[in-house]
Amino acid sequence: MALIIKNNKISDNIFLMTISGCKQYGKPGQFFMLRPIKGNISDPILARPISIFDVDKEKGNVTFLYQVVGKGTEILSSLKVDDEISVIGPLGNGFEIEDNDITLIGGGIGIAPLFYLAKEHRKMFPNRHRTIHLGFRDKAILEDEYKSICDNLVLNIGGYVTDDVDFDTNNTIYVCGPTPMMKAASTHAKKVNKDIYVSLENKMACGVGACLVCSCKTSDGTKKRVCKDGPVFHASEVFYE
Amino acid sequence: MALIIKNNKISDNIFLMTISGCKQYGKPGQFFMLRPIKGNISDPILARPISIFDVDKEKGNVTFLYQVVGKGTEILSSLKVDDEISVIGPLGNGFEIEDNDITLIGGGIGIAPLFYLAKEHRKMFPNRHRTIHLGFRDKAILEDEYKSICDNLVLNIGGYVTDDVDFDTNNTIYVCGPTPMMKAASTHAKKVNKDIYVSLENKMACGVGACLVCSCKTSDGTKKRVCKDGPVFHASEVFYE
Amino acid sequence: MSNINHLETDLMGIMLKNPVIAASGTFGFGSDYANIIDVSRLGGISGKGLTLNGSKGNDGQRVYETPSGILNSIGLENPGVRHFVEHEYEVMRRTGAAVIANLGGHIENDYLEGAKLLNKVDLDILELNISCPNVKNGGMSFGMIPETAAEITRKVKEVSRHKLLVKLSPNAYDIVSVAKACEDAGADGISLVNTFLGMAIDIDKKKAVFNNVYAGLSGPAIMPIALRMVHQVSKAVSIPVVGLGGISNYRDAIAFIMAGATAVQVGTMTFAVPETMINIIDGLEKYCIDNGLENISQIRGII
Amino acid sequence: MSNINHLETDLMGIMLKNPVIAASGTFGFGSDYANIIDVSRLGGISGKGLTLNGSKGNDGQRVYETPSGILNSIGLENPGVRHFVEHEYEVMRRTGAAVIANLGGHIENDYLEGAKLLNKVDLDILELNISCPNVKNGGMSFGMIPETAAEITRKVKEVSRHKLLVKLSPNAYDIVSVAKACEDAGADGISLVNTFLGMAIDIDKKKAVFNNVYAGLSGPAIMPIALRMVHQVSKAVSIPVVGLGGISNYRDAIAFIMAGATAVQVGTMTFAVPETMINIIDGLEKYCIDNGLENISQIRGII
Repeated sequence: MALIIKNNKISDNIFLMTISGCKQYGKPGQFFMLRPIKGNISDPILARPISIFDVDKEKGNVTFLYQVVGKGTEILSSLKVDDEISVIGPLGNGFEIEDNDITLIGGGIGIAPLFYLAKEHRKMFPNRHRTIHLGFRDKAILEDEYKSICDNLVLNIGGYVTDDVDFDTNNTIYVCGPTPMMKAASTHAKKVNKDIYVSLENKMACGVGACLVCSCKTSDGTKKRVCKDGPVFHASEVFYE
Repeated sequence: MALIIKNNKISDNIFLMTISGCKQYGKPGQFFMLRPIKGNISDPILARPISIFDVDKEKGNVTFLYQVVGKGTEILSSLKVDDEISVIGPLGNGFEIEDNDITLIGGGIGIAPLFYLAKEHRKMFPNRHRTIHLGFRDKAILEDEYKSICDNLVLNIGGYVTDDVDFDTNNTIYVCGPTPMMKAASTHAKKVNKDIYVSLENKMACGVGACLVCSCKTSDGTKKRVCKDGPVFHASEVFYE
Repeated sequence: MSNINHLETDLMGIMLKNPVIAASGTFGFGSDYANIIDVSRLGGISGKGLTLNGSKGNDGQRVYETPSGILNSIGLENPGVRHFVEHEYEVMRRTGAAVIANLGGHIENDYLEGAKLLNKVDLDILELNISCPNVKNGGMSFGMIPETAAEITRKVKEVSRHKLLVKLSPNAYDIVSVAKACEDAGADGISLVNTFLGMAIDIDKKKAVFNNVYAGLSGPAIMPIALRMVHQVSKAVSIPVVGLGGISNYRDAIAFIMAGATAVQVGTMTFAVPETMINIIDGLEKYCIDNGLENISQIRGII
Repeated sequence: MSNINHLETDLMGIMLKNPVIAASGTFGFGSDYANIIDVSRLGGISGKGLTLNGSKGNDGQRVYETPSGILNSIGLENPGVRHFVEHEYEVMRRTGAAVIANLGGHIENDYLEGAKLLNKVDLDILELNISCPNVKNGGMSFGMIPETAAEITRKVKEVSRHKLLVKLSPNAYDIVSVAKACEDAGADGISLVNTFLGMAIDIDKKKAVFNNVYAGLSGPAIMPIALRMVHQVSKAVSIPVVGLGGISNYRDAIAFIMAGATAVQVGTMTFAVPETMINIIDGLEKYCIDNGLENISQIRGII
């Protein structure tokens, strides 16, 4: 059980929730399964996989940026300060944080894990350069926050964020967003013989690798579990044919 | 939809909840169906019949005294000020308020409707006398509140509250409590050829008379709906064989 | 925004103002909810299940909540067909919704006498409840197998002057075969599903919650199974199908219509949220407008 | 407070430290939850359903939430029996819980070859999934009717050296007849229920949610039906019955035991609350102490 410290709407359907009481905080790219209701209630039944937006190790807090898309996240958004919440995690593999200049590409709610990634990268490799591309359909969120931890921020509203990116670079590239956006990024990268990191999203039930609900096809024809083998993959593993 | 104004624990598992926004307030002995969860969630599915404890017509508030006994009332008790709650009512027939001295007998959470009854009786017939007997298993609740609106209060902790009552009286007698207690009261009353009012409790689904879940046997062999034909009956109707 | 064009529904030749019907056993004879919602807006009302001579119903506990559902064991408490004909029919007719009488029985003769008595009133539809235990057949319900389902359907159809909607039990060994047999026996339409046979145990009292041990499960819990059965039956028969089973909102109703239902019935969720059917009607109307449909029937059976 | 006496359970001659088993398909081969809960406390683990040569499972969406339940369409994604024998068996054995291999198939030969391969490892129990579509029988599952269920049970029993627990489908026309047929064919025990055939429609996309259209419903939603079936089957057979279907807490587990189950399996709720089985074991232990039971089996079948 964790405790809600903060749960604020920051834009239409977008919320920032901070919780305390997680035994482990996790690393960038990992996620928690959050269950918005008590144990003896079963509608909706499953916990929701929500990726880590930020961690404050001093205060012992983990923050999530999430979008209300259905019944579960709607209830999540109705939770108030001091409410209890059931959490499982941190789960998944998380990002490899490389000693290199990096380019981050986020689309919509997919920007969430990139904040913690940029922050940790800056802490580990302060002299490296961080460029971030944020794409939104209608309006930007948290622009200042992302600007504060990156050296360069490029915003794209209503267009294709991947069009703004030069994939022919030595930078390490990390992408998180809607599947079509990640596929587009992978196609661009493949053309210049570059591999990139993508963080996949899929429906999940258990979140720990047991149920095989979130299996995805890989390029060699085998299946991988987004929750346990991922959610971070090389694009060459999951998007190249 | 109504709005929670207050929802406080006043004893183990006993809560006082005040709501505003009811279109009608109802009269003593009537009840509301309160649904603790939003329309698109279905566990638990049904609304809970809760009798009116008090009405403040000036403020437009209705107050309920309720006990947490299961999943539904547990969620009810977790609601906070300004939360919305779905209500149906007022429902049921309510008490006949007679121009007579009255004796009220309440057991456990069954004391709830007697508060509003005594208050309205005092307002309508200020010169009449009101005696109230309250029975509890372990400890009394709201003793001062009941004392403030009755001329005489008799408390019984751990015993049989009906043993304290003289049924051979011209007073009008109203009883609400566990079924065995109401049956005992009816037996006492019948011995002295007196009829009394009892307010029945039964599981309900619709609360409006449609589903026949709460049907009870009557003395003439027919069935009556506790929700619509009751919950207040003459003991002679439902407990005399 | 007028309902007339978008939602008007031809159900077995009966015109409903919309395809949303109160399910039998959840709406009395239409008057109980009159103070709570605008009953005149409903497409139809299937009244409390009738038996020839009426019944006091079951003793003991009659309802038990389960996750997203309820078990009920009312036992067909009802005032009998004659009382309905003499007193309740007029009340139902005045609601303005289509009048559906729901008839059950435990022996064949009760069905037939009941159906004949119901010829005295101008019902829109007679709904036949074939989930009742058949006394002659060891208590197995008429609807469990095609043979008994077809026989009672054929015989009632012979004596009734009304459109006949046969309501199937999901406990049937093979509900598709039962549906086909009823169609062949002359049913004008099929409604499904009735409640699922379930059970609850009071572990503290160490006994079954219900005197009859088993009881009927309804509510959103079983909607995925009901939807599958409606889909299967709609593909298998040519007569109209009325879908029900846990419908909570207009999206559920649309799912049933896409699965092949001509109309839907709403039951358990009315208990929880009395406005459910009104919200569904409004939602269907808006859906038609938003999706440029002239009539809701355009999405019928598209899955 | 020791579990040894109160919860120790003899299931077909196999001693379980308690009657709480992870249901097949919800717990991998036991290692996935090892970081989350103390897997060694479980009475048993039924591993991910195996097929002879393995399978990549179904394409498209694999899970859909319904009120108090989930529909799943994994399609038996699994690494195959040989891989299990060579790699996963040892992992499962090291958990300390009883090892149950779950075997499915689409043709008889796959079951038999699979069962023979599984003779190479010291399983505690072989659980036979007879809910798979039978290719030779138009896709109707082996478990739909007594004849095919009995035949596959008898043939697997002939080639297997393990205790055989046959897992029934609730979609069977008559689950009691299927149970009796499996008992007669040599099953050492019966587990029930597998998932209920259900359906979901994406009304925005105007198509079924799942590529296979229908999918399996599990979770608390269906518990009342599962409990009724366990009660019926327990009364009808003499071999042990393992009950499952939406169990969420120790009270649910006790209901199944009172209905006749020797042990219970827990599946869907583990996804929601991974501690569910641990809480159930603790709850059963406390129940025995509070109620003065020497062993939980004293309440078995008392309803």
